[in-house]
Amino acid sequence: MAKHETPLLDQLESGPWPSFVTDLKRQAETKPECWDILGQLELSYKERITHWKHGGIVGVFGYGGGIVGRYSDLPKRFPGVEHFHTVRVAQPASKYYSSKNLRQLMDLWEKYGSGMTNFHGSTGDIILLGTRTENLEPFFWDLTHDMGQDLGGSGSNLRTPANCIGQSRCEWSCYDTEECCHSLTLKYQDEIHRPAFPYKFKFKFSGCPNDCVAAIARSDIAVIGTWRDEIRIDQAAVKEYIAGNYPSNGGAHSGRDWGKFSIEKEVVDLCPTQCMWMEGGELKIDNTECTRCMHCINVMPRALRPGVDTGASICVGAKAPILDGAQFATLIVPFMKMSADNEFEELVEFIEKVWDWWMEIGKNRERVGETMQRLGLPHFLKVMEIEPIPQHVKEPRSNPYVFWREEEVEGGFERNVEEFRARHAA
Amino acid sequence: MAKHETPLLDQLESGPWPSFVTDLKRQAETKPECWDILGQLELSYKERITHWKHGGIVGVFGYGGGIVGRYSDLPKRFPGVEHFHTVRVAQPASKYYSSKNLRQLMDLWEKYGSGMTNFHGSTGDIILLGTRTENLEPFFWDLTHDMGQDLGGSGSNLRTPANCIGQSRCEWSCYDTEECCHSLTLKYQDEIHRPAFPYKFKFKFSGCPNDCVAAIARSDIAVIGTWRDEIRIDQAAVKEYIAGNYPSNGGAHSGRDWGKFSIEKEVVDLCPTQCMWMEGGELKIDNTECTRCMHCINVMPRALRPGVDTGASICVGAKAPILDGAQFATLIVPFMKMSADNEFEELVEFIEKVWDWWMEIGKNRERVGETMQRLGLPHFLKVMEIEPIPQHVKEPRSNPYVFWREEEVEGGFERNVEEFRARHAA
Amino acid sequence: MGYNPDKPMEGRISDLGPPHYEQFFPPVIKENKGKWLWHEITQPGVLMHKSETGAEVYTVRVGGARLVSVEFIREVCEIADKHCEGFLRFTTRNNIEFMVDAKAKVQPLLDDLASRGNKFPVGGTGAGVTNIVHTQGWVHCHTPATDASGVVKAVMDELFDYFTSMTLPAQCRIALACCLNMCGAVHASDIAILGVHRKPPMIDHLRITGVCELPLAIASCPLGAVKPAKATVDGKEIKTVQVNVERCMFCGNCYTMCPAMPLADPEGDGIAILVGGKVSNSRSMPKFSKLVIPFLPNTTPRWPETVAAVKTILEAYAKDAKKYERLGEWAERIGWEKFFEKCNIPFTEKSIDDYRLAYDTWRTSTQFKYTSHIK
Amino acid sequence: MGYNPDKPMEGRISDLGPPHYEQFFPPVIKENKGKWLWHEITQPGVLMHKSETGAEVYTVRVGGARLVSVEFIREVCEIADKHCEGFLRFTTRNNIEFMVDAKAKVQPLLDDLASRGNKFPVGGTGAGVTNIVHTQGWVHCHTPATDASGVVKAVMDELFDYFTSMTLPAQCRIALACCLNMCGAVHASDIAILGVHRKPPMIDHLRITGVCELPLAIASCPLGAVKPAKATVDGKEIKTVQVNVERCMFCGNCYTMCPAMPLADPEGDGIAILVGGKVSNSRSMPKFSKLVIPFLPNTTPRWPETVAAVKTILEAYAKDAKKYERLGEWAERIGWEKFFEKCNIPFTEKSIDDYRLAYDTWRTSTQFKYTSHIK
Ligand code: SRM
Ligand code: SRM
Ligand code: SRM
Ligand code: SRM
Ligand code: SF4
Ligand code: SF4
Ligand code: SF4
Ligand code: SF4
Ligand code: SF4
Ligand code: SF4
Ligand code: SF4
Ligand code: SF4
Repeated sequence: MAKHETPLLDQLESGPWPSFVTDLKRQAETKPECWDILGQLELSYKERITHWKHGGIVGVFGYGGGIVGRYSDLPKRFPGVEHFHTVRVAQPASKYYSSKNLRQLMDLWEKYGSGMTNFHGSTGDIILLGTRTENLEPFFWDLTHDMGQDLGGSGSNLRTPANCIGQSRCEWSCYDTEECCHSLTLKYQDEIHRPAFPYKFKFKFSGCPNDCVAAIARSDIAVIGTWRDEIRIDQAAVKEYIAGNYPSNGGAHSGRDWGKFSIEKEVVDLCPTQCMWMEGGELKIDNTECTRCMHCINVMPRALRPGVDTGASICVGAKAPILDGAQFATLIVPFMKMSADNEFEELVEFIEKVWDWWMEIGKNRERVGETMQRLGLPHFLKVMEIEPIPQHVKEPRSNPYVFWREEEVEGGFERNVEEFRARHAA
Repeated sequence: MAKHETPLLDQLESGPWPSFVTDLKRQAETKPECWDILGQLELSYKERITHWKHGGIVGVFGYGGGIVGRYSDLPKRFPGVEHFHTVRVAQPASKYYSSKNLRQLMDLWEKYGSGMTNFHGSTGDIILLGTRTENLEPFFWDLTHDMGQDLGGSGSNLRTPANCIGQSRCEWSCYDTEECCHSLTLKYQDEIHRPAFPYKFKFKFSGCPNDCVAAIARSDIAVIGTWRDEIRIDQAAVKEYIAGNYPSNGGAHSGRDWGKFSIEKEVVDLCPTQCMWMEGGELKIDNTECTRCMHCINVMPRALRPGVDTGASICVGAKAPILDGAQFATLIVPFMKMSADNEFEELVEFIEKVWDWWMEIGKNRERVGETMQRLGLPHFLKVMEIEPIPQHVKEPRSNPYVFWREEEVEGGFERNVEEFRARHAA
Repeated sequence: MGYNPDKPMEGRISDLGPPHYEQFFPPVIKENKGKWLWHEITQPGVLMHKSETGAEVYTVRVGGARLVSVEFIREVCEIADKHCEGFLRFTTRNNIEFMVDAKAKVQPLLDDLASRGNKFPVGGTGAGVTNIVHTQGWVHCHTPATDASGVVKAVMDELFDYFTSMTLPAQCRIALACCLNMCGAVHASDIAILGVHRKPPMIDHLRITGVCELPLAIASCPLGAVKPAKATVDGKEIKTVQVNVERCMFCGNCYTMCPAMPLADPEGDGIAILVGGKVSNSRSMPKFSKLVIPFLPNTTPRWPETVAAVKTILEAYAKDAKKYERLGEWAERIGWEKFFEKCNIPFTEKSIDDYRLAYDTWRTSTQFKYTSHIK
Repeated sequence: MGYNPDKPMEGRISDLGPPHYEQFFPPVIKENKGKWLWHEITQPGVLMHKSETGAEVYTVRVGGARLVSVEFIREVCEIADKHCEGFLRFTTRNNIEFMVDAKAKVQPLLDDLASRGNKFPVGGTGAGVTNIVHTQGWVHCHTPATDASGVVKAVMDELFDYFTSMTLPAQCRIALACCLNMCGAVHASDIAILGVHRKPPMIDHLRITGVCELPLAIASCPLGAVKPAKATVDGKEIKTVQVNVERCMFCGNCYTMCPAMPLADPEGDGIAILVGGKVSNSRSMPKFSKLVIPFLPNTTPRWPETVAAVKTILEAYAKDAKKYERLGEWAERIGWEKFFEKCNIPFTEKSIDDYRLAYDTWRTSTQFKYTSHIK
């Protein structure tokens, strides 16, 4: 039976999209504290304001992250959510699960938590939503001992890395995003659990420039698959597309009649570098001009495939707008080979070099992209011992305000003004 | 006979391009002070450094501009250029001259000056290069009394306005740039001659978006012709172009064999808005999508012409890079009717509104474009009583950092924290 | 056994990391990893991937609330057990994917899903609207300017047909963040729903001493609007801060640093709409979302103004854009002045940047289109 | 009469402004103003404009030094008298235009011009190189980092064939400014030659007291590199300034405000090359020039390094660009990485922006082309 009236929330039970209100109510039948979630939320709907207090530091011994403290600002009225901490459980790469594993986790959460979850949090963790301080250690004990699982990140540390589905179910993945994400996540458990950074730090791994995990928008280091040889073309399949036997874009547009497929209009003309053309019924690509944007491959997945000399582009510094405006990650290493055989050695070296610098020089609550902005891209490249190349920029600078170092200028900076005046009367 | 050896400058006498050195030497025959120009310049070539002193304030009574003071830093060695002030003489609109007028001016300059000139200075003035302080008043007397001419601007004032040739010899001019430039120059003589601004201020007038006087790059107020009806099409002439009977781009490309003219490739495909197409042998334009970039008109001057409901776009705030980087002028009034009949009333009102604001609020040595940047475009529009429209920007803001004024927000900014705490425990 | 509070460190295990992904692969995935050749969306919500071994995997994508219960996950497990050998996955946008290794197994799965009411809508593939990536809102966070799950529910109810079909010019990615921290990729979404505050923080002088490090609070403000100040509390002068409300743009960063500076307010808070962002490098480079509607009120429980705005934009785009054109690519092609006109959105000064890199967005050209904005 | 120094204000005339333009119109211009229908470049340097009255005006464009003598202008007047009813004009880029009202009058004019040695080169129209817009340099200014007229002469000697022909993909506008003040439109030119200093200002403590207002000098520095300081002059402590050389980017603005801070230097000064700017709104919006070569020395008298750099860029462009494509449009189409490769210009960190709006120029995408830069 309903513990609180929820006339406003009840209106969210209708409509075709699944209703979290209905789900909460069902859960409330076995977990009565869910009534207080509903009750407090109903009040927020009425008053149009949150009823959660500001933060609160809670956690498990030895970890500085993985739990976000939360308390109701009306604990008397909603005792079920007086404490309402979230637990971030590190998700497996690509978020595959067995029902066995999930059931076990759900049993734990039924025991120790509110019974509500997020599948998944925006960073990628499994979010277990709402528990009391005294439940944290017991839950953590069971999670580690019974399930062999662990918390994810929060605070000024490495956040739980995430990846696109990659080679496990995508034909375009230029490296093994799962293995890379998993092995680095294991390697950096200490960085994930014990805050030692100026601020948060995120890795995300996409298998190709389509970037299905939005790495370039959301990660301090984005590893995005690419290749450096030629797009593979199956000319027979090209003909099938032209004939209309294969659906364009893998059928992604089949809900509407867009007219007959035109390879000219839909592929050649939309290539951003204009490096494709038809010749004798065959599709030609000048791969030296291609920027591997994926468009043509996306449109004709049965005819075109990324090359075979694959690896990744490494981009650095994405973040949300706080403070100076959002940043996408900037291309720093255009191409890096990615191999599990050498444990992603080159990437590891790169990451640690970034950290060494940022940990030394980054200000409190300064994302690495902001540190880069503060000190300038040339400075960052120098620190990274990377030669500046035009690929680092969209365009060269348009102001003439170049810094020269003293050793670059013949004769240095020291001059004698009296000598000068001897030759130039004031 | 040469007063100084000039072995370095002599090397600039060869080659097909006219030599200023040869010219200077010829002038030196009748104006010996030119030897000192050559001599000092030769020394600069040898030492790779200028030999002019920093500035120096000189002028004619009652004017605060029009003359730039200059002294040699080796006056003993080059007495002919000990004083070497330049005089800026306001040029006539479009820089047409009669030989009579020019000769008279040259006679004056032979009498009072070095005999060297610039036709013209970068702003547009006639630059008379090099004279002594004591010559300034006599020269100015003769200039005004004998020639009825006047100095241009320098210093923190309105600079001599300039215009493209406009309707006097160009088929595309959407308003009378000469009349507009001339009449505003006369109207603002006081502003040109007596510094009362925070910094320099420039007007330039181009008849169409080709902007042959580079107004958008160089003027605090750029007035650039445009139209708001339809591009006039002569379909017969279109056919002539297609047939190859008229040269593309008015013959501008005739030095090279670019192959047969293709209206598709050279016009339709290059239209930045893609608003042109061929239909039944006729060229069609969707004028509502056209941004009047001029490309198609440039390529087919005999077939296409600007519309007949013409006027100008008013852009504000261009400047060179000192201090914060260069600025192009920003579109503020997309379309303004321009008419000599009402003495460009609307433009005059606009200009004076800008000045009123900038003179009040601009910092010392702050160009109006910089003031706009400092206070923000929304602020500037408000001051100008111009409704913000999407045409003012290339794109909407991508950060969420919106300023709201108290009166815009229901209930205002004042709140009672105790009341808040009563509802939300801390 | 279990946790022993008296000996908290005894037998403690830590730093295990996530379980190895491979143990959760359905067999057909395990066998064909790295061998996939091509894919096809056989119907909305159903993908088929073909391997070079000849194997096929059919994926059925199911949308839903991200805020889900233990009971719900158990039901998901039940479906996976019944149809998918006990495996499933979640996408990067919080959809569930059930995979089967033969075409014949698809329909029974679909039928089963359909039989469970509206809990398991199939769709979210191709040129349509997929799940809205979103955040906590009033369900968990302390800084939201709006709710998350409720707004998402209201919007998805209205856009439901776009979830279950593929009729748009391209994929349209909608995201919601409940405050300017923008947890998620709101800053790079085709359509972004963003919770915004509009009142400057209050200062709770009574608490500030205990809970804030004043220098951090002062330093937190990107516009230097937070200044040191003094106040009298219980007759004693204390050090505190004050806010220059003229310079505040309501980012909430001071509140993040200092709990004694709350800024949420029923009237002040609401939603801004940003559009035209994208993440992929396909055709054009990644783009930021741009602010086109500065404020819509928090009209609970169904946010009709927000729902209508999103729908209007989506439909103007659907009608006008070319095949493959993302929303931002469309707006740039037609020009933003036409975007406002076609979407019937009033243009306000709030859409004109006046923050740090503002000049770059000013129109420094005579190129523009005539629209109804020009009188 | 004339000026009487004893009574300077007597009979003084002022504020006359420029003479009215119309009195200087050649008759055919006067009669056809506002009636022109179309034009054609009949040969390099010769334009024909056709009026709706049927009238034609032929314009012969002549290049040359902008730094010209009284004698030279008199010669120009002589030509105008002989062929053009005593009228002529100058273009916005310092070319001279002689106009005649009939085709038959063109050749005699051309012949006359040709007969005068190299003083009156005809050209500068259409898809070629026209006159270089430039500034004072060592001939008149106090802040230059290079000469103007000499560099221009050297470059134009080398590019002469491009002045007298129309073989480029589009017009190519070259400009020179002798310091960062950029008098002219160097910041928006296809190819810009820019004088740059590379040594921080010296401080002339001996003079600073008399000639500088210290607060203005300090405020003038955009990077706050100028700081108050003390020095001892003739045993007396005076107030002066010092420069933090680490933060100086050699803009010279402090010297503009304070003559006691000279920065010119034979080794320090030289030339930077910027490319890809444009002013017109044709096809693309106006574009700023971009810095591609940070420094070339002042090798007087003919600046061979600068001449070679300009020519190499121009010829790479001429070879590779499409018809109508301005240099900057070409570079953007092929990508800047290809620009550096095709022009054989070594890329340096100096081309990477680290000033105020720098972030906007970083490449935030995986889209790039492989060039020799990638090892
Ligand atoms: C739970 C989660 C939202 C969700 O509903 O999914 C979340 C929730 C919070 N985020 Fe976040 N962020 C979450 C993913 C993100 C992301 C997305 C991502 O990681 O891919 C971003 C944008 C990317 C980025 O990092 O820039 C993000 C950008 C922020 C920011 C702004 C950071 C910036 O540099 O601009 C803050 C503000 C801060 O750190 O003070 C923030 C702060 C917060 C805090 C801790 C609130 C605060 O002011 O301290 C939120 C706690 C909410 C709560 O009580 O539940 N959160 N946050 C996400 C983490 C779940 C997970 O672990 O999977
Ligand atoms: C003579 C002329 C160059 C030329 O050879 O043609 C010139 C010469 C000087 N300019 Fe200029 N400027 C000249 C046109 C320009 C232009 C072009 C224009 O007006 O279209 C510009 C760029 C447009 C603009 O205004 O931004 C220009 C931007 C500057 C600046 C940078 C202003 C800025 O806001 O960034 C300065 C520095 C200053 O004002 O302190 C400057 C300063 C100077 C000074 C006064 C030097 C100084 O530091 O005080 C130069 C005096 C040189 C001398 O002794 O002969 N000059 N100056 C041009 C004026 C001739 C004329 O009246 O026709
Ligand atoms: C399952 C998933 C990866 C995962 O690890 O979970 C995935 C899977 C696929 N993506 Fe994606 N993408 C997934 C999130 C994304 C994201 C990230 C996001 O939206 O937050 C992006 C970037 C979005 C953006 O640009 O703003 C993304 C941009 C693409 C693109 C680029 C489209 C474009 O034109 O910009 C393609 C190619 C295409 O669709 O033509 C693509 C193509 C694909 C393909 C066809 C790849 C393949 O061959 O298997 C997959 C099926 C597409 C479909 O659903 O129509 N995927 N894809 C994600 C499904 C999310 C969902 O539940 O809806
Ligand atoms: C005479 C002059 C105006 C004046 O008042 O003096 C002029 C005259 C013409 N311009 Fe211009 N332009 C003149 C400076 C400019 C400038 C300013 C500058 O260079 O400093 C520009 C902007 C340059 C830029 O964009 O960087 C300019 C951009 C154009 C364009 C746009 C070309 C483009 O594709 O971007 C055209 C159209 C065309 O050429 O197709 C044009 C076209 C024309 C036409 C064809 C107009 C006409 O119908 O008569 C004239 C002959 C062009 C020719 O020479 O080939 N004019 N023109 C100027 C001659 C300068 C010179 O001596 O060389
Ligand atoms: S990012 Fe590329 S490899 Fe990864 S799932 Fe998307 S399309 Fe496939
Ligand atoms: S991947 Fe992109 S750039 Fe390369 S050929 Fe295909 S469409 Fe063109
Ligand atoms: S700006 Fe336009 S009107 Fe003026 S001369 Fe150039 S092309 Fe003609
Ligand atoms: S003026 Fe420009 S935008 Fe308009 S139709 Fe012609 S080419 Fe297209
Ligand atoms: S977006 Fe803001 S309010 Fe929403 S979860 Fe993130 S931090 Fe909290
Ligand atoms: S909300 Fe943001 S802008 Fe306003 S005072 Fe706080 S930190 Fe400063
Ligand atoms: S560019 Fe610099 S050095 Fe050259 S004239 Fe202008 S102010 Fe003088
Ligand atoms: S040259 Fe420019 S940057 Fe250097 S000290 Fe002077 S004003 Fe500052």
